[in-house]
Amino acid sequence: MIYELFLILPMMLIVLGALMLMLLSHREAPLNRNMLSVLILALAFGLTLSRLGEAHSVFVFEAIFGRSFIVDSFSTLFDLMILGGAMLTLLINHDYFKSRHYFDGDFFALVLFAVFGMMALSHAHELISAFISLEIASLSIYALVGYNSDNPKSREAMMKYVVLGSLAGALFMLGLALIYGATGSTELGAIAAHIAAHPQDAHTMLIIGGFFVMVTLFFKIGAVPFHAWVVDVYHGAPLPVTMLMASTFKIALFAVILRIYLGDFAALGDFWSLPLQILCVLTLIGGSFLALSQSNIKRMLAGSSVVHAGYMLIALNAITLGNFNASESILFYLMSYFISSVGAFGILSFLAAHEHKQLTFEDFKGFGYSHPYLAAMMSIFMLSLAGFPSTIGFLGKFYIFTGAIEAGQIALAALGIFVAFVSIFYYFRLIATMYFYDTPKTEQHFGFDTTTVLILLMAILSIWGGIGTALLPYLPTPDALIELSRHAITSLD
Amino acid sequence: MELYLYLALFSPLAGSLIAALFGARPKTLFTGVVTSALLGLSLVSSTILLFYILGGGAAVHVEMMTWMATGDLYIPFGFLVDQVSVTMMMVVTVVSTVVHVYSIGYMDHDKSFNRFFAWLSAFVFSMMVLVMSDNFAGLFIGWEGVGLCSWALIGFWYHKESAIWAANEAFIMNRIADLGMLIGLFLIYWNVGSLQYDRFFEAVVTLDQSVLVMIGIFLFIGAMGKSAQFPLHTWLADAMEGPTPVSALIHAATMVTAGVYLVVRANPLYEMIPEVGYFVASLGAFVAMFAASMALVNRDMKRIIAYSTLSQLGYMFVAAGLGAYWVALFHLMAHAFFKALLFLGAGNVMHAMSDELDPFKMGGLKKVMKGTWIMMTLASVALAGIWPLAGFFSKDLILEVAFVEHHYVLYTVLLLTAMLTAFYSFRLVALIFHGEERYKEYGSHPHEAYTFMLIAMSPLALLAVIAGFAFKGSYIDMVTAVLPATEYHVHSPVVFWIMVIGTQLLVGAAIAYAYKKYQNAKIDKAFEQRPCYKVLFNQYYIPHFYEEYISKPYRELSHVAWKQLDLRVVDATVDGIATLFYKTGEQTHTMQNGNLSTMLRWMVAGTVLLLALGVAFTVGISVVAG
Amino acid sequence: MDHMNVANPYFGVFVLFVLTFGAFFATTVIARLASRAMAAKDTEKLKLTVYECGPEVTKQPNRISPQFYLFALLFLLFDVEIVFMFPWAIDFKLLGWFGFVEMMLFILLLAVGFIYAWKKGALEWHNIK
Amino acid sequence: MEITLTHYLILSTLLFAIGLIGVMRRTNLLMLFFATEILLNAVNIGFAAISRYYGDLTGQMFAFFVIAIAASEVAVGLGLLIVWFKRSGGIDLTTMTSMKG
Repeated sequence: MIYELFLILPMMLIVLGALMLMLLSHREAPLNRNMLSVLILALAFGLTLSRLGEAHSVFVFEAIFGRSFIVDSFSTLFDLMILGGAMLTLLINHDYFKSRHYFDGDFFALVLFAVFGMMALSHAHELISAFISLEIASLSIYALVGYNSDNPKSREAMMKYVVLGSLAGALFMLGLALIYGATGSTELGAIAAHIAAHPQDAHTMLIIGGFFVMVTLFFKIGAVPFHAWVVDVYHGAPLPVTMLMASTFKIALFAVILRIYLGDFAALGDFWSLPLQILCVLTLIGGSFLALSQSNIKRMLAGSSVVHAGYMLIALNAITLGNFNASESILFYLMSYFISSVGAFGILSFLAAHEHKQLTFEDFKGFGYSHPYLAAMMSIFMLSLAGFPSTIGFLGKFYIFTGAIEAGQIALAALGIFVAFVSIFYYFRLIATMYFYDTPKTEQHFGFDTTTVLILLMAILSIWGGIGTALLPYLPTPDALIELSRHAITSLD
Repeated sequence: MELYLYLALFSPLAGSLIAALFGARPKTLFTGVVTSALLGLSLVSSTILLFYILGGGAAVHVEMMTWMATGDLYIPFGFLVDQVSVTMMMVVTVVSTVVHVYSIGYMDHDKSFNRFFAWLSAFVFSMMVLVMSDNFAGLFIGWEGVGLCSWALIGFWYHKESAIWAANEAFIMNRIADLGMLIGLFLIYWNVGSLQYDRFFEAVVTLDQSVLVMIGIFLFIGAMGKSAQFPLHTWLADAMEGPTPVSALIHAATMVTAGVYLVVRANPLYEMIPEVGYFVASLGAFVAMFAASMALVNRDMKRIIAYSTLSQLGYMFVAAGLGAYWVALFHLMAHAFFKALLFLGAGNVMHAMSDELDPFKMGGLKKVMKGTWIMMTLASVALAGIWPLAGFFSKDLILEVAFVEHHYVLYTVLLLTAMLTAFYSFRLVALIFHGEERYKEYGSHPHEAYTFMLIAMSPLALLAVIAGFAFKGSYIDMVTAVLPATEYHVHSPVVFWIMVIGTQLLVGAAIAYAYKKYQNAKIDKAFEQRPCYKVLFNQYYIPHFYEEYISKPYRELSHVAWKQLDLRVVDATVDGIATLFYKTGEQTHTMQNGNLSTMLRWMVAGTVLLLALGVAFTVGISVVAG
Repeated sequence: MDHMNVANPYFGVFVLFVLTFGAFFATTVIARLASRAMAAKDTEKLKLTVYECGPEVTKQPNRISPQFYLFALLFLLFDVEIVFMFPWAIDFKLLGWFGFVEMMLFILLLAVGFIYAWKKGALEWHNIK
Repeated sequence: MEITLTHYLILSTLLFAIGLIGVMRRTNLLMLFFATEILLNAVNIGFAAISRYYGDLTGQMFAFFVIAIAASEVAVGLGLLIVWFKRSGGIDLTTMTSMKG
C-alpha cells in the first residue's frame, strides 16, 4: 500500500502542484511561478529517478483501478523523459516568459496538467484510461496553444487544433467501441489474451478498431495524411508550447504507441505493417515538402518534425515485422530529437525574448556575425537534426536505419536516407543564411543566463552524444542510454 | 610512435579551435602564426613517422575508442599509419604548412583573417582523419568534414553571390556522390559486418562477384564526386571562387585527390573486379583529355589551372583503374607539389594585378615578379612532364602502364593529353610573364609578393624539381610493401627509348608552339568565332546543359508539383467529382491552404484510405489462410 | 460467445465509410446543381442590389451578453459531472464508506474548480462591460 | 421484428457517418461542434449496446466517460468560440485562413 503510494507519488505531486498554482493564480505573484513549477517537476523527477534501473512492474491499487494503471520500468523511463523534457522546456524559456506579459499562473498550472496527462499516458494499461489521459493532456495543450488570445494566429491555431482534435478523439472512441465489441474488454492484457486464444483470421473487427486508435495517435504525432494541423498550430502557438508539443508530448505519445505495439498487439504485427509502410512513405515525403516550402523558421521546424515522426514510424514498422530491438532506436531517436529541437527552439525563444523578431529566414541574415556563439550552436542543432555524422542525430538515424535493414525493410531505409539527404537542403538553408550574408549590426554580447546556459548544454549534448563515448571514459554514453531503454522495454514482456 | 600519430592528427584540430576562439575578432597575426606552427608540428611528426616506416617499421595501428558498441553493432574507431597513409600524410602536411604560411601574407588585408585560419586548419584535421582512419566510417567522417570545410572556404567571401552559388554547387554535387558512397558503405557493412579495412579486405575473396561490383561502383561514385570526375566535374572550376590558397590546398593538392586515395586504399576490392577498374581507367582518360581541351582556350587563370587539375586526376584514375596503384599514388604526390606551387604562384599574380584573372590583360610580368616567374615556370615544366622534373617520372610511368597493359587507345589519349597539357601550361606562362606589358593599358601597378611568401613557396619548388628522381627508388620500395608491386617495363629497350624521347619531343614541340603563338598574342577575334573555340570556351555547354535540363526542369517540376499536381490531387481525391463537373475556380484547394474544412477532409480521407488498405489486407490474409 | 456474430455486421463500418464519402460528394454535387438550376438566370447586377434608396441592412446587434454564454458553459460542465454521481447514489449502500470517501474526493476536486471560477470572476453577473 | 445488437450497431455507424459528413461539409464553427457531438454520441450508442450484449456494465461506464470528455471538449471549444466571435464578429471557418503555405 505504502509502496504503491510511493510509486504514484510523482504524479500526485504534479496534480497537487497544478491545483495549487491554479488556486494561487489570481494572487499577486509571491514568487516566480516558472521556478515554482520547475521545482515541482524537479521533485517528481527526483522521486522517479530513484526507481531508475530497478526492474519492476506493478499494477497500482489493483483493487480500485483494476489493471488499468501500471508502473513499470518502461513507464519510469518515459516519466523521466517527460518530466525532464517539461523541466528543460520551462527553464530554457525563462527569458521568454519574462518578456511577455500574458504568462500568468494559469499558464503554468495548465503546463503541469498537460504533464500529468502525458505521464498518465505512459502508465495507461487500458485504452479508456489511455484516452482520458490523452484528453487531459490534449485539452490542456489546446488551452495553451490559444493562450495568448490577443494574437489572432494563436486563436486560429487553437480553433483548428480543437476541431481536428475532437474529430480524432471521436475516431479513437469508435475504434475503442469496436475493440470492446470484439474482445469484451479494453484492458491491454485481456486483449492480448483474446488475440492469443483465437485464430488469426478472426480479428477483422479488432484490427479495424485498432486502426482507428492508431489514426488518432498518428494524428497527434503529425503523420501524413493527418498532418494538416501541424504547421499552423506550431506556428500559432506560443513558443514554449510549441516546444512542449514538438518534443515532450511526442515522447508521451510514443510511450503509448510502443506499449500497444510491443506488449499486446504484437501478435497482429503482420496486419499493421502494410498500412504503416504507406504511412511512412507519405510522412517522409509529405513532411519534406512541407519543410522545404516554408519561409518561417518555426514553420520549417514544424514541417521537419513531421519528417522526424516519419523516421520513427520506420522503426515502428520494423517492430511490427518482429524486430523488437528497433524500439530502443525509437527511444534513442526521441532523445536525440528532443535535444536538438529543444536547443533550436531555445535559440528562437532567446531571440524572440530579446529582439522581438518574426523568426523568418530573413531575420537570420548575418546572424553568424551578430551572434557568433548562438549561430555556432544553431549550426550544431541543424547538423544534428539533419543527421550529420558526429552528432547525436546521426546516431539516432543510424540505429533506425540499421534496425529497418535488419527487419528486411531495405526500401524504407533507403527512402529514409534519401529524405535525410533532402533535409540537408532546408537545414543548411538556415546555416547558409546565417553565414553568407552581411549584417549592419555589430556583434552582440553573449551573456550567461538560464536560457543561454541551457542552449549551450543542449549543444554540448548533441556533440557528446555523437562522438563522446570513449573520449571521457567515466561519463555515461549514448550506449548507456540504449542499455537503459533495452532494460525498460524488457518490462513489457 | 603513437605519440607522433596523435600529434600529427590533433595539432591541426588544436590550431583550428584556437583560431575559432578568435573567429569573430578583427585580424590578429597571432592566429596565423599559431596555426602554422601547429601544422609544422604535425609535419614534423609525420616526417618522423615516415622515416620510421621507411626504416622498415611495422604499420602503426591504434584503436583510439569505441565509437558505437551496442549489441551486434561494434564500430571501433582507430587510426592506421602504413605506407599508403604516411605518403598521404606527408603530402597533406607539407602542402598545408606551406599554404598556411603563405596565407599569412595572402590574407593580410582580409577582415576575416582569423576565421580563414580556423576553417583551413579544420580542413587539414578532417583530411588527416580521412587518410589516417583504419575503417570506412572514419574515412566517411573525414570525407564529410573536408566537404563541409571546403563548402565554408569556397563561400568564404560570402558577400559575392557567385561565391555562395559555387559553394552550394560544390556541396550539392558532393552530396549526390556521397549518397552513392554511403550506399557502398552500407553494402559493405551489410555483407561483411564490419567497416574495418582489414576485415573487409579479408572478406573480399569470399564475397559474391556481383556484390563486389556493386560495392566497387558505389564507392567509385563517391570518389567521382570528390575528385570531380565527369559528369560531376562542374563544381571544381566554379570552386575557384574561393581564396587562392584554398584552391591550392583543397582543390588541387589534397581534397580532390581523396577519390584517388579511396580507390588506392580499396585496392584489394578493385583487384577482384577488373571490369570496374577498366571503366575507372577509361573514364579517367576521357576526363584527362576532356578537361585539358577546356583548358586550351579558357581566359581565366585559375580555371585553367583547375582544368589541369581535373586532367591530372584523370591520369591518376587511369593508373589506379589499371591496377597500378603505386603509380597513381606517386603521381598524386608529385602532382600535389607542383600544382600547389602553380596555384600559389597564380595567387601572387592575382595579388599583383588586383585580382585580375584574365591572362590576356597581363603580359611581361617577369620583369617585376622574377621569383614568381621562376617558380611558376618550374611548376609548369614539371606539369608538362619534362625530364628531370617530378612530372616526368610520374606521368611517364602512367603512359608506360597504359602501353604495357596493351591499352593502346588509352595510351594515345594520354599522349595527346600530355601535349595539350604542355601547350596550355605554357600558353598561360607566356601570356602572363612574357611579351608586351599589356597590363599598362588597364592601369595596374604590379608588385612582387612578400618575400616570406616566396620563401614559403620554395620548399614546394624544390620538391617539384627533385621529387621525381630523388625519391622514386625509395618510394617504390616503401609503398610496394602494401600495394601490388607490379613492375611496368617496356621489354624492348628500343621501344622504351623511342617512347620516352618521342614523348619529350612532342611535349617540347607543344611548348614551343605555345610560346610562339602567345608570346605577343593579341586576342584573336576570328579565332574566337570558330565553333570549336566556342564549344571549348563554354565547357562543352555542360553547365548550360545542367542549368537547362536539370536545374530548370527541377524548379519547374517542383513548381508544377506544388501548384498544379497538388491542386489536382487534392481536388481529385477530396473534391474530385465536383471539380470534374464544375470549374469552380473559387479558390485553390492546395494542401496547406489554411482552411479547416480541407484539413478535416484530409483527415477523413486519410482514415478511409488506411481503413481500405487494412481491410483489403486482412481480407486478403483471411482468403489466403482460409 | 461467437464474436463473428458481432464482427460480421460491423464489417459494414468500412462500407458505410465509403458511403459517407459518396453521400458527401453527392450532397456537394446536388447542392451545386440545385443552386445553379434555381438561380436566377438573369444576372443583371442591379436586380441583386439593395432596393433603390433603401438603407443598408443592419445586423441586429448582439444584445445577449457574452457573460451569459460563460455561465451556460460553466453550468454545462458542472452539470455533466452529475452522471458520475448518479450510479454512485444508486449503489450507495453497496459501496459503503469507500464509495463515500471516493465521491467526496471527486466533489472536492469539483469544488476546487468552482472556487477557481469564482475567484476568476466568471460568476459575477454585473461585471459586464 | 426483434431488435438485435446489429441494429443498434448499424444505427450507431449511421450516426457516425452523419457526423462525419457534417464535419466535412459545415463551415459554421458551431455546426462543427454539433457534428463532433454527434460523432461521440454515435459511439455512445455503440458502447451501450455492446455493453448490454455482453451483460457487462463497464461499457455503460465508458459512455459516461465519453459524455464527460465531450462536455469538456465542447466547453473548451465554445469558450474559444465566444472569444473568437467577440474579436472577429463571425463564426465562419472560411475566414480562418490567416496562416497558410
